Amino acid sequence: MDLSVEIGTLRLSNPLIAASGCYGYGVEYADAVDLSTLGAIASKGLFLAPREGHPPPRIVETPSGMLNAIGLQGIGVHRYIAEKLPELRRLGATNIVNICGSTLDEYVELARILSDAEGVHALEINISCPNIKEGGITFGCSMHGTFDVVSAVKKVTHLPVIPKLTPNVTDVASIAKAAEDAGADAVSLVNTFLAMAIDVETRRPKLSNIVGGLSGPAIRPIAVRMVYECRRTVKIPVIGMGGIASAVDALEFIIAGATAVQVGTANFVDPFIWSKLTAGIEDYMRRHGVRRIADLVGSVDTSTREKEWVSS
Amino acid sequence: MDLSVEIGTLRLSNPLIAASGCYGYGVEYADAVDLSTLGAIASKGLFLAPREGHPPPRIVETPSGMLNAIGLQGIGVHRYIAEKLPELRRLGATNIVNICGSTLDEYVELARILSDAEGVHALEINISCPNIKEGGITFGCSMHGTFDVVSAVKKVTHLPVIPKLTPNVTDVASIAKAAEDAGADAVSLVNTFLAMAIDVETRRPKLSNIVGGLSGPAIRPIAVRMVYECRRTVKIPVIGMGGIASAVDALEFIIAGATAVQVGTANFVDPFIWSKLTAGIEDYMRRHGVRRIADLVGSVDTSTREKEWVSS
Amino acid sequence: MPRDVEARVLQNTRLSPDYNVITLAAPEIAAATRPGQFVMVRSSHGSDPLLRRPFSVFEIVRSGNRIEGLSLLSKRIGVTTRLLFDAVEGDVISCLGPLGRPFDPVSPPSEAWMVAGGVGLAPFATLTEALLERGAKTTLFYGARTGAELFYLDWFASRGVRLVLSTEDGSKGERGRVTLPLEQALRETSSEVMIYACGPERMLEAVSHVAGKFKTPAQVSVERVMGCGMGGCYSCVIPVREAGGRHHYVRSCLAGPVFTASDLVWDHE
Amino acid sequence: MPRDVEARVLQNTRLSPDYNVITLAAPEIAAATRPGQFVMVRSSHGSDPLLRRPFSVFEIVRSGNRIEGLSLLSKRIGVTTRLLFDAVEGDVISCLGPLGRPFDPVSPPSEAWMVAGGVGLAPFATLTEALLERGAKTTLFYGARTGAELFYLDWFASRGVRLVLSTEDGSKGERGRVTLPLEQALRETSSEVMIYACGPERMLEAVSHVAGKFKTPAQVSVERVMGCGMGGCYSCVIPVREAGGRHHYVRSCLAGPVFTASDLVWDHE
Ligand SMILES: Cc1cc2nc3c(=O)[nH]c(=O)nc-3n(C[C@H](O)[C@H](O)[C@H](O)COP(=O)(O)OP(=O)(O)OC[C@H]3O[C@@H](n4cnc5c(N)ncnc54)[C@H](O)[C@@H]3O)c2cc1C
Ligand SMILES: Cc1cc2nc3c(=O)[nH]c(=O)nc-3n(C[C@H](O)[C@H](O)[C@H](O)COP(=O)(O)OP(=O)(O)OC[C@H]3O[C@@H](n4cnc5c(N)ncnc54)[C@H](O)[C@@H]3O)c2cc1C
Ligand SMILES: Cc1cc2nc3c(=O)[nH]c(=O)nc-3n(C[C@H](O)[C@H](O)[C@H](O)COP(=O)(O)O)c2cc1C
Ligand SMILES: Cc1cc2nc3c(=O)[nH]c(=O)nc-3n(C[C@H](O)[C@H](O)[C@H](O)COP(=O)(O)O)c2cc1C
Ligand code: FES
Ligand code: FES
Repeated sequence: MDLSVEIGTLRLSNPLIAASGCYGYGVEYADAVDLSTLGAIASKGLFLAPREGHPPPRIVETPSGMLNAIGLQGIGVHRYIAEKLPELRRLGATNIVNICGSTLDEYVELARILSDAEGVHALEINISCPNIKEGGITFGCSMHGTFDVVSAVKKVTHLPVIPKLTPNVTDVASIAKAAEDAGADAVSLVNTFLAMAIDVETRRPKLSNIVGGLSGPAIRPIAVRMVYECRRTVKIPVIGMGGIASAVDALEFIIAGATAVQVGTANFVDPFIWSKLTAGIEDYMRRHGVRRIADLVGSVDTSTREKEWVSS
Repeated sequence: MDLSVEIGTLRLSNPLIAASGCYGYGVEYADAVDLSTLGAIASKGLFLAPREGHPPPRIVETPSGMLNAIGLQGIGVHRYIAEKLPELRRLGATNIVNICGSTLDEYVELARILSDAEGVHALEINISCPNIKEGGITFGCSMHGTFDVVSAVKKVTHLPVIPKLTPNVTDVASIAKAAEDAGADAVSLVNTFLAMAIDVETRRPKLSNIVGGLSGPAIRPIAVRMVYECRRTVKIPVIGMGGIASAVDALEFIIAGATAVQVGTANFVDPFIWSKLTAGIEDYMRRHGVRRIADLVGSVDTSTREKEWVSS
Repeated sequence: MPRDVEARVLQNTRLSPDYNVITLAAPEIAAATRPGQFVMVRSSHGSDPLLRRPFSVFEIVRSGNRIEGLSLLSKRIGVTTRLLFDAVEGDVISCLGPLGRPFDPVSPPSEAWMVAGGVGLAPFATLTEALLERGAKTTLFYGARTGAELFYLDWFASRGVRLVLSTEDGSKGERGRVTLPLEQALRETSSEVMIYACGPERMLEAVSHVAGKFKTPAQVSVERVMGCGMGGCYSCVIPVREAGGRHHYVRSCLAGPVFTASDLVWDHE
Repeated sequence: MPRDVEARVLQNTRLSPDYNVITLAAPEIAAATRPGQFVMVRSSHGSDPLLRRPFSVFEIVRSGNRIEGLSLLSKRIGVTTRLLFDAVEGDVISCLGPLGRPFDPVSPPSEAWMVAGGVGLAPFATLTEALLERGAKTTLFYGARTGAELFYLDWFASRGVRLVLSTEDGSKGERGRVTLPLEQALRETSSEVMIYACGPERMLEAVSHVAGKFKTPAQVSVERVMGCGMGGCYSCVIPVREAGGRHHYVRSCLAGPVFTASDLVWDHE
């Protein structure tokens, strides 16, 4: 059975990627998981400089989901390269670095720096974080902003460029198209849904940042729909995520059109999920006689629903 | 304690409204619930003509939510007036009729017909149903479309006009503003999120219509955020909904900015929810010394989060 | 008027690795239930699973003359049926009912022929009791995958119900589908017969076809996905014939689950 | 290396209407646990509740010499603690651990003074055993709302732990906060002392303040909302002092939950 997939020039041994911000810098899990068995690790979102992020409370649980407003606490790109990458290389991890900027120039600068670093395999352009005021989502919410960031980054890097799209838009497929037109090697989606929870006893928001991003199983049906729409609109690979918590969920995204999938929130619940996902996908492929996982991508059959009697 | 609220010229005895499409025509529940105790009943979405709707399967459960693609099966406005309204009047229900059109003219025609019918208290303009191809959501996804429908309907009716907004947009507050500018008496939100589920064993969509609308507790945090945004943008009342399943949930929407709330999916789970919601809200008001529920509307305190130490 | 009862589990008997009979302390609902009606149950604290699920009332459970509750015959196929299977005495299960249009029990001289496929046996215990009260002669055509999945045979036999069994693997009764012995019996009988059927939709379709062929009236209980069970959601629709050769969707939770077979339009027409 | 164990409930003892001690068959985790470490538990099938919750390991449960599992002391405040309270023998609870930075037990001549507020008692059973092995003289300052919520007093007493009790309502021990007797004792002692504290953050802040005043070292175990317990989510951060008078956020699941008190920056500074 062949689980490998291709994202631009990057070949992943399997389609399972740890989602950005949900796996620390990867090294945190090295004790529990052989990081080289993951398709890839999307790093925590990195700015040029270190950031403190938002005061706690930073997360709150909601029905089948969670809100987060971490605020991109991070060590900055230089310490990432100096302190984390060497260990990730040693552990054999495939590294997709998730980059965040407040301005277009910052994205370009980050791309430049990371392109020279050994062990970086792709760049995920975070133009979709709902938790910071500057930059980010303001690019990701428009076709122009998306086009501009992607084309600027493409000019300075040989690495595969993967803009990460926000679901907080009217037409995500048109944003994916803008990314493709700008030369993106793939798109990844969805980032979190802008959301809010209020403590009725105190009448205050439950998050210090007032609003945060919703992730987890709750959002899965919306994310699957968006992946399906993007797959029908662009030719570049789509990396799907949003609430994946089992092999069946991962397969649902793949069948909807995702070439690879990311797992975020479910990793918090089960850090050992990766081998279960692999086993479940392999079992499915065996049962259905699927030799290459790539053959499943976008295989959803919308034409042949068994026809019920239709109104005359 | 005063639970009454005002939506334009309409005074509701309490802020609890049965959401459209989730309470049949109301009469289905007359055996179980005294309909006059509800703040109002939003009717199932009505077109001019009867409609068959989509073939089953029409619903599928998802984590803490459900997808539906009923396709607005309905008896049409004339049979509604002839067969349902008389009984609703007899039962003392307050009726908000939810209207759907494929063209602007259809909305106008519906508004005209219903304005002459005895026992109709307000019109909810459904420009947000994700389950039909024509009309509906194509108006609701743009400021212009929303403005046009609302102003056209306002011209032909004396009834309070409440456009129901879709959450499948980048900026729901700007749509609410367009509705206000067009003369809307209130806005209601959210309708369902466009979503999808695939059966991986058959690789076919689980709904006959391929896509459907996500409702239920899963979407609540997104809906609360949208109500909060609209409340800060428009002066007309906001009617909030999306996943309300308890008095605490209803209060969360009210505190976020909803003058009234609707309950949809939770009614399927518990048709006797109404008295529990009322009891819970009354208990809260007693404990917090709130005399008028109207005083709670939009009372969320975003300024005074207890300050944690903040990064220097 | 339906009631919602937080019902304590009085007993849970596993009949096989997939089937169980669970007894719920909901006497108010049990007392009001007519044969073929159903309840909507939910056994959970959080909101996953979210919706209730429909189950036929299997038995009205009595202790002496007092009604103690009702039982459900459940086949484990997913999340809620797993919860019902795993439930232990003392657990609480939320139970809403009785709901839906019941069977219409015949009286002599008409005979009652019940046709059950698998867990479709569920509504026939209460129907049997109603038929016995009327003194009707009753037969149960009961088919399952295999002999080990034919349950409550003694229960029906002890009440004088004639049993005609069939299994797909031939391990008990006739080999093959339950409609085969039904068709044969219809061919041979000279009595007036009312057919009652419950089981997979393909089986109901076949039963309706056979009944039509022999011009025998049939009442079938259909299983559609139900979001609310009370007419609120329009998820449970099934196409029925209209005058003028047209069809339209009706809600099977209100107009059914029991329908006159000849009113329904089947998938394969 | 942390493990994830689907642990069977061996016993569940309710201590009060809100407190219970639940014993879980997770011997692999128990054997590896050091005092002050925690596990992330989850007791549910569906995805609501979704996230695990952190609990200190209370006791290492042995049968003779064999480690059978671990127990948790839980106070019912929400959905997961309610599940733990209601759990019955045979239920399965998913248990991930051991996690976090443990207490550093002192050896004589230093004395160990443990300060517990309410359910903050939890890490001190295992710490007591580690201290006893080292022969350290131990005292437990234990405060609760009311006398009925002071648990396991015999357990500690029988192991030679000196008990200093306080309750807010004065129903047992001294009336008032646990920091009052602590401060008095510090004033009177001439021994070298290490303070260990666990309880509400306001209490930890007060303990740190008192410890600082008497220049006594203190280790405090903090409770922050934790999404993962393994360093993945950055939800559990707490501000610590940096050289140069600056502060920064560290993850309390990795750098803690046990911190040197003087490293932390408190809300009210
Ligand atoms: C009026 C009525 C009476 C019923 N009486 C009984 C009864 O007495 N005993 C009994 O065991 N069952 C009965 N059923 C069927 C029962 O409702 C389903 O088995 C139940 O809803 C499954 O719930 P679940 O959570 O276990 O499965 P889910 O986890 O919801 O579903 C598991 C899988 O089964 C499929 N599925 C769900 N519902 C059905 C269905 N109705 N038919 C076919 N596939 C389905 C789903 O699509 C999914 O693939 C009845 C149904 C109706 C409408
Ligand atoms: C390292 C560590 C060790 C712990 N050890 C124990 C222990 O041994 N025994 C024990 O009973 N508890 C312990 N706790 C606290 C325990 O994790 C919480 O009580 C638990 O998460 C509550 O979960 P719930 O699902 O019952 O409540 P939820 O339903 O999640 O929350 C109910 C309410 O409590 C609030 N809340 C949630 N968590 C906390 C918290 N940590 N502090 C204050 N308020 C909170 C929520 O905001 C909400 O308002 C520990 C916490 C940490 C971080
Ligand atoms: C705590 C947390 C932190 C996150 N941080 C980032 C981030 O730094 N960069 C980013 O692109 N996405 C971030 N995300 C979004 C996830 O990568 C993912 O897109 C989203 O959570 C949906 O997937 P899930 O439902 O599997 O979690 C974060 C999500 C969570 C829950
Ligand atoms: C089965 C179903 C049918 C619905 N039909 C309509 C409709 O006809 N018109 C409409 O405006 N909204 C319709 N809705 C949307 C609801 O009124 C409501 O906006 C949405 O479900 C969110 O609320 P909830 O989470 O409480 O269900 C429908 C929702 C469901 C679940
Ligand atoms: S199940 Fe909701 S209308 Fe029938
Ligand atoms: S709990 Fe997730 S990083 Fe600490």
